[in-house]
Amino acid sequence: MITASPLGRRTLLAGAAAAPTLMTLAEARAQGVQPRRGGVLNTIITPEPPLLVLGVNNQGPTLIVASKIYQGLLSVTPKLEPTPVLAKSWTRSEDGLTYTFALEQGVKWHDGRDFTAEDVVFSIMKFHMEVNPRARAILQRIDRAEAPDAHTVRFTLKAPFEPFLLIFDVTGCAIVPKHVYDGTDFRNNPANATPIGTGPFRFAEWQRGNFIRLVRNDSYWKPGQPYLDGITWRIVPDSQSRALALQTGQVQMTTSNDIEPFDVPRFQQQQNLEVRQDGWELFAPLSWIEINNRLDNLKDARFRRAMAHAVDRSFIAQRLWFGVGKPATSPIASATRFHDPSVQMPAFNPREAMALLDGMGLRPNAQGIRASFKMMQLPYGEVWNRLSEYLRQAMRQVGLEVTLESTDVAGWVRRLANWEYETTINFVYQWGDPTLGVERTYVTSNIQKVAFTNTAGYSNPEVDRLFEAARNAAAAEERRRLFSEVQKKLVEDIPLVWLMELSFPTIHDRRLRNVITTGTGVHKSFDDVFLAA
Amino acid sequence: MTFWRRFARNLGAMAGLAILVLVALMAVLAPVIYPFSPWEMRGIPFMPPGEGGFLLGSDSLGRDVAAGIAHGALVSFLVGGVSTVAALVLGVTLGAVAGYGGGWVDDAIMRFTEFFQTIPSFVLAVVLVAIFTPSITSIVVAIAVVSWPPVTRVVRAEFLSLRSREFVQAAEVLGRGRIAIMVTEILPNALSPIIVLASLMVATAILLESSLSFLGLGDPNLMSWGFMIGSGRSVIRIAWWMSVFPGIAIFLTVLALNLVGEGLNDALNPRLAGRRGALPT
Amino acid sequence: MGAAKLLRFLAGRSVKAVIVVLAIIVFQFVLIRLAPGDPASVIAGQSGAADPLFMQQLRAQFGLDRPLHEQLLIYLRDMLSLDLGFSHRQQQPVVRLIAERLPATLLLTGTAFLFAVSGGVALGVMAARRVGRAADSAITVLALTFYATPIFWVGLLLVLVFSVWLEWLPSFGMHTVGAELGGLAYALDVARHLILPALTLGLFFLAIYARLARASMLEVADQDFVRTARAKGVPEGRIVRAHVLRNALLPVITFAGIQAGQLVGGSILVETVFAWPGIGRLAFDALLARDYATLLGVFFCTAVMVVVFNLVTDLLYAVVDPRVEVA
Amino acid sequence: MSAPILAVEGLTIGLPAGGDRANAVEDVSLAVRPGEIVCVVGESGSGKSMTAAAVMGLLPKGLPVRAGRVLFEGKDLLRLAPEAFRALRGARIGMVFQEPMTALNPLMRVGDQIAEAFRVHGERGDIRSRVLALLEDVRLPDPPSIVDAYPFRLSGGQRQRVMIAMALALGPSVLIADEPTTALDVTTQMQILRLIRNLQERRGTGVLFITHDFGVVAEIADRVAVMQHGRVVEQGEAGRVLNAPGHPYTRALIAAVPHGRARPAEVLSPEPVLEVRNLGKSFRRGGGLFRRGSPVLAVSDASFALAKGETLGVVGESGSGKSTLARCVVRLIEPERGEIAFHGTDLRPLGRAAMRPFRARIQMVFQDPYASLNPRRRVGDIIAEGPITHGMPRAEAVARARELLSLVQLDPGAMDRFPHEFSGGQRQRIGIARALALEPELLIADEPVSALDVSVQAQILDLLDGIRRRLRLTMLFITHDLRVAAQVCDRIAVMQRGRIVEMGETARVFGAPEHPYTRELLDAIPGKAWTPPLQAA
Repeated sequence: MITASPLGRRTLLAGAAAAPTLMTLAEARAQGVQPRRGGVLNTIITPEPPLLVLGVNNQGPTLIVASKIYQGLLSVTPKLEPTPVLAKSWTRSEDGLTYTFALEQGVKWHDGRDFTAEDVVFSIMKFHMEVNPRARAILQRIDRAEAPDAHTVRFTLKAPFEPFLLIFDVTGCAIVPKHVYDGTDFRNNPANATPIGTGPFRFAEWQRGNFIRLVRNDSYWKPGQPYLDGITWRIVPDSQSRALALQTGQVQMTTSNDIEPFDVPRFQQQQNLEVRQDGWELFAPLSWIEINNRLDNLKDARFRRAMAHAVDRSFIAQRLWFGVGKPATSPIASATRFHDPSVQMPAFNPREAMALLDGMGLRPNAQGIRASFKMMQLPYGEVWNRLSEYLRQAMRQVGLEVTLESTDVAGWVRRLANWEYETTINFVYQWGDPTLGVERTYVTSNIQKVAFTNTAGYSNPEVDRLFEAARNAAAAEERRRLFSEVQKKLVEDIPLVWLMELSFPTIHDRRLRNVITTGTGVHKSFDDVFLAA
Repeated sequence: MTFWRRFARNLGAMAGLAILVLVALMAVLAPVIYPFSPWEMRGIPFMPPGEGGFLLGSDSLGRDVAAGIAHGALVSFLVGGVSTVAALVLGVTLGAVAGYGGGWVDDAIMRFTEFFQTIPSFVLAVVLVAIFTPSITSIVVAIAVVSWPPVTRVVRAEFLSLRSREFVQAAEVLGRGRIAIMVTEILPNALSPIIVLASLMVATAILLESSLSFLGLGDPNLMSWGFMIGSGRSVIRIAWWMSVFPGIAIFLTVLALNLVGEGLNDALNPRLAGRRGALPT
Repeated sequence: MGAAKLLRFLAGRSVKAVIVVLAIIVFQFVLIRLAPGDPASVIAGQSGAADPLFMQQLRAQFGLDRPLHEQLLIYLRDMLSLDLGFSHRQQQPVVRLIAERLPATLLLTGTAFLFAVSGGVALGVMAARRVGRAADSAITVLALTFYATPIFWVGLLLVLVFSVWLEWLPSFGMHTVGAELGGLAYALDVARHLILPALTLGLFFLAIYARLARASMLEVADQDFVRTARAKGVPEGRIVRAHVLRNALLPVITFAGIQAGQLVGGSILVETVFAWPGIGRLAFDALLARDYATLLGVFFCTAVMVVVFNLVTDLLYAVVDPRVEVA
Repeated sequence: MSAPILAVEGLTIGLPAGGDRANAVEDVSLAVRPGEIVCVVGESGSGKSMTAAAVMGLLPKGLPVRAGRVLFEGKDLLRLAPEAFRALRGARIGMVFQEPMTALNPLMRVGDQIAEAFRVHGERGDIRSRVLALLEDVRLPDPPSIVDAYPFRLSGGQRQRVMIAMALALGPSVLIADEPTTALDVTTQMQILRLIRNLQERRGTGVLFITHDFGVVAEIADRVAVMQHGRVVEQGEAGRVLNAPGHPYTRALIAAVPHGRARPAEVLSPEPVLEVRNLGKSFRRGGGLFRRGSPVLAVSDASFALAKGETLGVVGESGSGKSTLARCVVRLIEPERGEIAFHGTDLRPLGRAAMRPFRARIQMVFQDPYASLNPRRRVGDIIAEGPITHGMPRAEAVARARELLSLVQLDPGAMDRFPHEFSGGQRQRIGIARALALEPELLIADEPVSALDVSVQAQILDLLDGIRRRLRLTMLFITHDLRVAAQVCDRIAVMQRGRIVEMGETARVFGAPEHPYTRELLDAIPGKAWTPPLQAA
C-alpha cells in the first residue's frame, strides 16, 4: 500500500446520506446561537498542495484551501440550484442563448484594486480557457462575452446549454484578477506564490511541509464577515498522526482524505465531534470497475453482467468504507441532477452470475475456473488495495480468476490512457449534471487515448443519440426524460460495473457552526462559519 | 573431524537448522493445514488472536493471519533463493574473471562493482521495482542486481590469493587451459566462503523483499510477510497482531539463516574456527 | 602525513569522486526515465481531468518534449551552477527543497551511525574479552537478533510499545505539530522525536559493528605481536588497550566506509515509518510522482555523501595505519 | 660448573584428546647455567618449542602442564601466581620468537615498543637514551632514525635485532630464543648468531636456544639436548654429542645433514639443452591511480647454459631473483628481455598455444608441500592431469600414474586418497610424480626440500638423484642452502640482487670462490667448521 496516498485525486464527494441540516443565519439566531466573531480555525490538508491558484492547479487540496481566497460568480445549494456569490442576480434569455449577470458593487481585490466585469470576462474567456481543461470543455460553447458596464457581464452561447450555470462555482471557474494575470505566462507567473482573490480570507504565510495560514480579509464585501480571525491548515503526512491530532483537539476540523475510513467509527462515538458525510453533492464521485470493452469475454454484456452480479456492494460499503458513502445503483449518482431511482443495476447474486457464465459456455475447469482476467490496482491508498483484493475473492466465488497488477499513479494513468489494461478501478466526478460529468465516459465521440474519457471503448449509437439530445435540450423536464432513458440503456448494456457513490467524512468540533451549508461542502468560502462559545 | 560433526558442535547452528526445517515444513504443509488461499475472507475483520477461530487473529478483510504466514513462507524462500542464485552466478563469474584475469580486466570490473556499491542498494532496488512494476520477477531481479557486488569482492579476493598458490602454478606449467584452471583448480577451493556468503545473502534477500512489500512494492498476487506487515501498519493501534506475527516469522527465518551461515563458516574452514585463541581477558 | 602528500591525495581522490558522482547521475537520469508514465500523467491523474492540449502543455513546461540526451545535457550544465532544476510537485527549486530536508536525514543517519559504531564496537570488545563466557553469548545473540529483524518492523514495534502503549515518546514527525518552540525547547522536542527513529536505524548497524568488532578483536588476539607483548611482561589490560584494540579497529573503519550508502538506503524505511521529513522519504515520494528533478537531486546528494564518507574513512585509515601509502 | 639459573625437572605437558600421542612433552629435564648456551634440537613436532613456551608461561589454553617443575631464581615458575610471573617476564627472563616480520606491533613505533618493556616494569627516568643505547648494543645502523620508525620500514634481520634488544632491555638472567634465525637469510642468520653469542658473553646471560638446524647447534651451542616425540633422547656437551652421537635417533639426524662435500660433475653430453641469454625482468612497486611505481629489477642480464644430464644449482639469498629466474624459464612469469633457447627454439615470444608442446618437455617441482597439491582433488587425478591435458587417454594416464607412484616409493593405494592424508615428505613425492608424468627432459626444482625436516630432506634428495640418473634428466636446482646445493649440483651459479655474480664447477666454487659475495655466503654457513661423521652404509 502506498503509505501517504497522494491525496484522493480530486476531492471526493459523499452522496447526501443524511438530509443536510441547513443552518441558515436566521435559524442560528433563532436557536439563540449568536454568530461569535473571532478565533482561528486549525485544520489539516493532505497532501500539501503544489500551489494555490485555482485553474492553474485543480487538485483536491488546492480546491479546499483556495476556495477561501477566490470566489466564483455563483455557488450551488445541496439540491444543485445556483445561489448568488459575486453575481448578485442573473437572467437567461428566452431562447436560452444569452446569460446576463449583475455583479456585486464595491468588491475589492485583496491588493485593494476594484473588482470589475473586465476581471470576469478575462477569467472566463482567457484564463480558464487556457489552463483549466475541465472548464474549457464547457466555455468553448460561449460565442461572445461582453462587459457593457463595470458591473454587468453578458455571455451569448452558440447553442442553448441548460446546465451552463453549474460551471460558475469557485471550484469550476474562480474569478482571478485581470491586472495580475493579463498578458503573462499564467503557469509561471511569480504572483502564483501570493494568490490574490476577492474572498473572505487573505493569503498570509506558507511554510512548506509545515502549515498554510490565511487571515481575515478586513475589506471583505459582506459586512461584518468573516467571523473567523483566520484559518491554518497543518501538513501531517502520517495518517495515524492526523487521527491523533483530531482526537486531542490540536485541530478542530478534518476533511477529504485526512481520516482513513477505518478510523471514522471511532470518531462517531466522540461526543465533542460531529461527523458529516454531506457537502459533496456538486462533485458526486462514482467509483466503478472499468472494463476494456475491446477484449474477449469483456466485450460481451453477459460477462459484464455476471461480474456485476458477483459483487456485494453493501459489503464494500460496510467493510471497506465503514458506512462512509453508499452502494451505487445507476451510472448517474443519486446526488446528481436527473438521477432516476427506479433504475437498478444487477443486484448481488452469485448464482445468477454463474448461470450467465454457463449460458456463455464458460464451464468451470478442474480448479473451478471458468475464465480469468487481469485487474490493475488503483494506486490511491490502502482502501483501494483492499477493494481490489475483495473483488478478486468475489470474482473467484463465481469461477472468475483475477490476477492483480500493481502500479503507481504515473504508471496507472499512462496504461489507462493507452487502453493497456483489461480491467481496473476508477472513479470520476459528475459535477452536478450528467452532461458535465457523465456523458464523457460513455459517448463514442469521446473514445480517446487520454485519461478520464471513454477509455473503456464502449460504443452504442442509441446512447450517443440520447446524450446528444439531452445536451442540447433547453427544458429541464425534457432532459430528465432523456436521462432516464439513458440510465435504463446503460444498465442494460452495463459497460462498467458501478460500485460506490463515494463520500468523504468532514469531522469537526461541535462548537464550529455553518460548516456544511452548500452543495460544495467544505469548498465554500467559510465567510459565515463561526466558533460558538 | 568430519564436516557434519564440526557443524553439529556449534549449538547456534543446530538451533538455526532446526528453525529452518520448521519453517520449510510450514511452507510445504501450508496447503494441508490451511487448504484455502490466504486471500480468502474467512470471518470478521480485526479479530484478536485466538478469537473467532483465528489462531493469530484476522486482518482488515477478515483474512486469517496464520494462513498468511504459512503461505508466505514459500514466497520468502522462493524470492530469497532465486535472487541469491542469480546474484551468485553473476558475482562469482565477475569475481573469478577479475581475480584470475588481473590487469585492466580486474580494474574495469572493480570500478564497475564500486560504482554499484556507491548507490545505496535499497534505493536502487526501489527504483528498479518501481520501473518494472512490482511483480515477483521484478523483485527477484532487483534484489539480484543489488546483491551481487559483495559476492564479486569476496570471490575476487579468494581468486587473487589462490591464483598465486603453487598448485595453480603447477596446473599452468602442465599447460592446462585458463578456464579449466579457474573451474577445476581454483573454484573448488573458493567454495567455502561462497557457501557461507550464500546463506547470509538469502537472509538479506528476505529482509529486502519484506521491505519492498512494506513500501507497497510487493507482488499483489502473493501474500508475503512484508505485505502483511505493510497492510497492518496503519491500523497498528487497533490490530497490532497483523504486523507483529509476520515480523516474528521474518525474524526467526533470517536469524536461522544467519546461525546456519555461522555454523557453515566454522565447519568449512576449521582453521579459523579452531583459532578461538584466548584473548587476554 | 605531510601536507603536500595530503593535498595530492585529496586532489587525486576528488577527481575520482567527481567522475563517480557524474557516472551515477547519468546512470540514474536514464534509469528513472524508464519508469512508465511521466510527471504530466501524475498531475492529470490527480486533477481528475485532462485533454491532449493539457498534457502537451505540461510536458512542454517540464521540458519533457525535448530528446532525452538534450535534457541530460541541460541537466548537467545546470548542475555545474548547482541549479538542480525545479520540482513541479513541491513548486520550488530542488536545491532549496533538499536544503530543507537534508538536515533531517543527516541528523537521523548521523546519530544512528555514531550510536551504531560506538555501541557496536564497545559491545564487540566486551564480547571478545569474555569470549565463550555468558556475556559473550548474550551479546552475540543480541547482535544476531537485531541483525535479523527487518528495520521497519523494529520501528513499528518501538512505536507500538513506546508511543501507543506507554505514550512516552512521540510516534511521528520531527517536532510537535503546532507547538511554536524556540531555541533549547525546540532542540529538546526534536531530540525526543529523534530517539525512536535513530534507535530503529541504529540497532541494525549496531549489530553489524558488534559482530565485526568481536571477530576482529579475536583475530588480532592471535597475532604474534600480542605474544611478544605478553613475553615482555605487559599486563593484559594494557595489551588490549595499546596493542589489540587499535589493530582491531582497521577492518571496522574500512567497513564503515563501504556501508555508508546502506545507511541512506535504510533511512527511506525509517523516514516512512516515523514520517521523518528527510530526503529518503522525499526521494520515495518523488519517485512515485515522477518528479525527476527532485529524485535526481536526492541521488546526487546521496552519491556525494557516500563518496565524501569513503574519503574520510580512507584518510582515517591512513592516519591509524602508517603502512598505508596515501597514494 | 656453577649452579644452573634455570632448571626444568620432569616437565610433562598434555595434548588435547585425539592427538597422535598422550603428551606433547614427556618428563623433560634440562638446565641452563649462567654464561652458557643450551641448544634444544629436534624435528617439527618434537615438543622443543612447547618446552620453551612452558618455561615462559605462554602455553596455549588447551595444553595443561601435567607434571614437573621449572626452577628459576629459587621459585617454581609453574606454581607462581600469574601477577608474580608477569613481573618476571621481560625483566628476569627475555624471549625472542621465530617470525620477525609479524612479531612487532605494526601500528607502534619501534622505540615505543622497546620503551614499553622498561615502563611496564616500573623503570622511570630517561628511558629514550636507554633505548638508544640498546639499539646501539644490538648493532642497528643509525639508532636515532630507527627509534622513531614504524616496523614495516625495517628488514627481517633488523626487526630480529629489535626483538633481541627488547628481550635483553632489563638485563634478564635467562634468554629463551625459539628458532630466532630460521626465517632469516644465511648471512643475516650468521650476524644474529654472532650477536647473541657476543651479548651472552658480555652479560653472562644463560640462553636456551631452540633450533632444528644442526649447523646452528655446531656454531653456537655449549650443551645440546636432542628431542624426539616429546622426550629428551640425548643430552650433553656440544662437541661430544655432535661428533660421537650416542642415541641412534641422534646418529640418524646427523647423518641426514647435507655434508656439503662437492659431488664429481657428471655431464652426459656437451650439447646444450637450455641456453638462457641476457634474461631481464622488473616488477612495478607502488604506483597509484596516476603514476607508475618505481621499477624493481628482479633479474637483470642473466645468462647460462645447461647441458644434457647436468644439474645446475642456482643459489642466493631471498630477493636475489633465483626463484624469478626459474619461473621465467618455465614461463610462469613473462621476462621483458632476453632469450630462453630450448634445443635452439626461443620460448620467450611464444604465445600460450605455441608454448603447449614445450610444456610437456619442461616440468617443475615446487617448495611448499602443503600448497603445491590441490586439496580438493585425489592424488591419482593430480598426477594423471598432465598426460590427460596433452591428449593421453584417461585409462592409460591412470595406469601411468600408478607406475609413477611406485617410482617415487609410494604405495599405489594412494591413488584415491586426498593430499591432506599425507605427510610433507610424501606430498613432495607426489609433486615429483606429477612432474615426471609427462616424461619431461628438463626438470626445474624450486627449493624442493627447504620446507622439510632434515631427515625427510635427505630421503627426497636421494630419490631425486636416483630418478635423475635413471631418466637421464637435466635439472635446474634452486636453493638458499649451499650445503644442499653442494651435495646435488654439478655446477653452481651464485645470484645477488638479480645478477649472476659467479658460476662454475661445484668443487671449484666451494673450494676457491672468486666473488666476495660468494665468500661471504660460504662463510655464513652455520657450523661449517664441523664435518658430520660419515655414517657407515
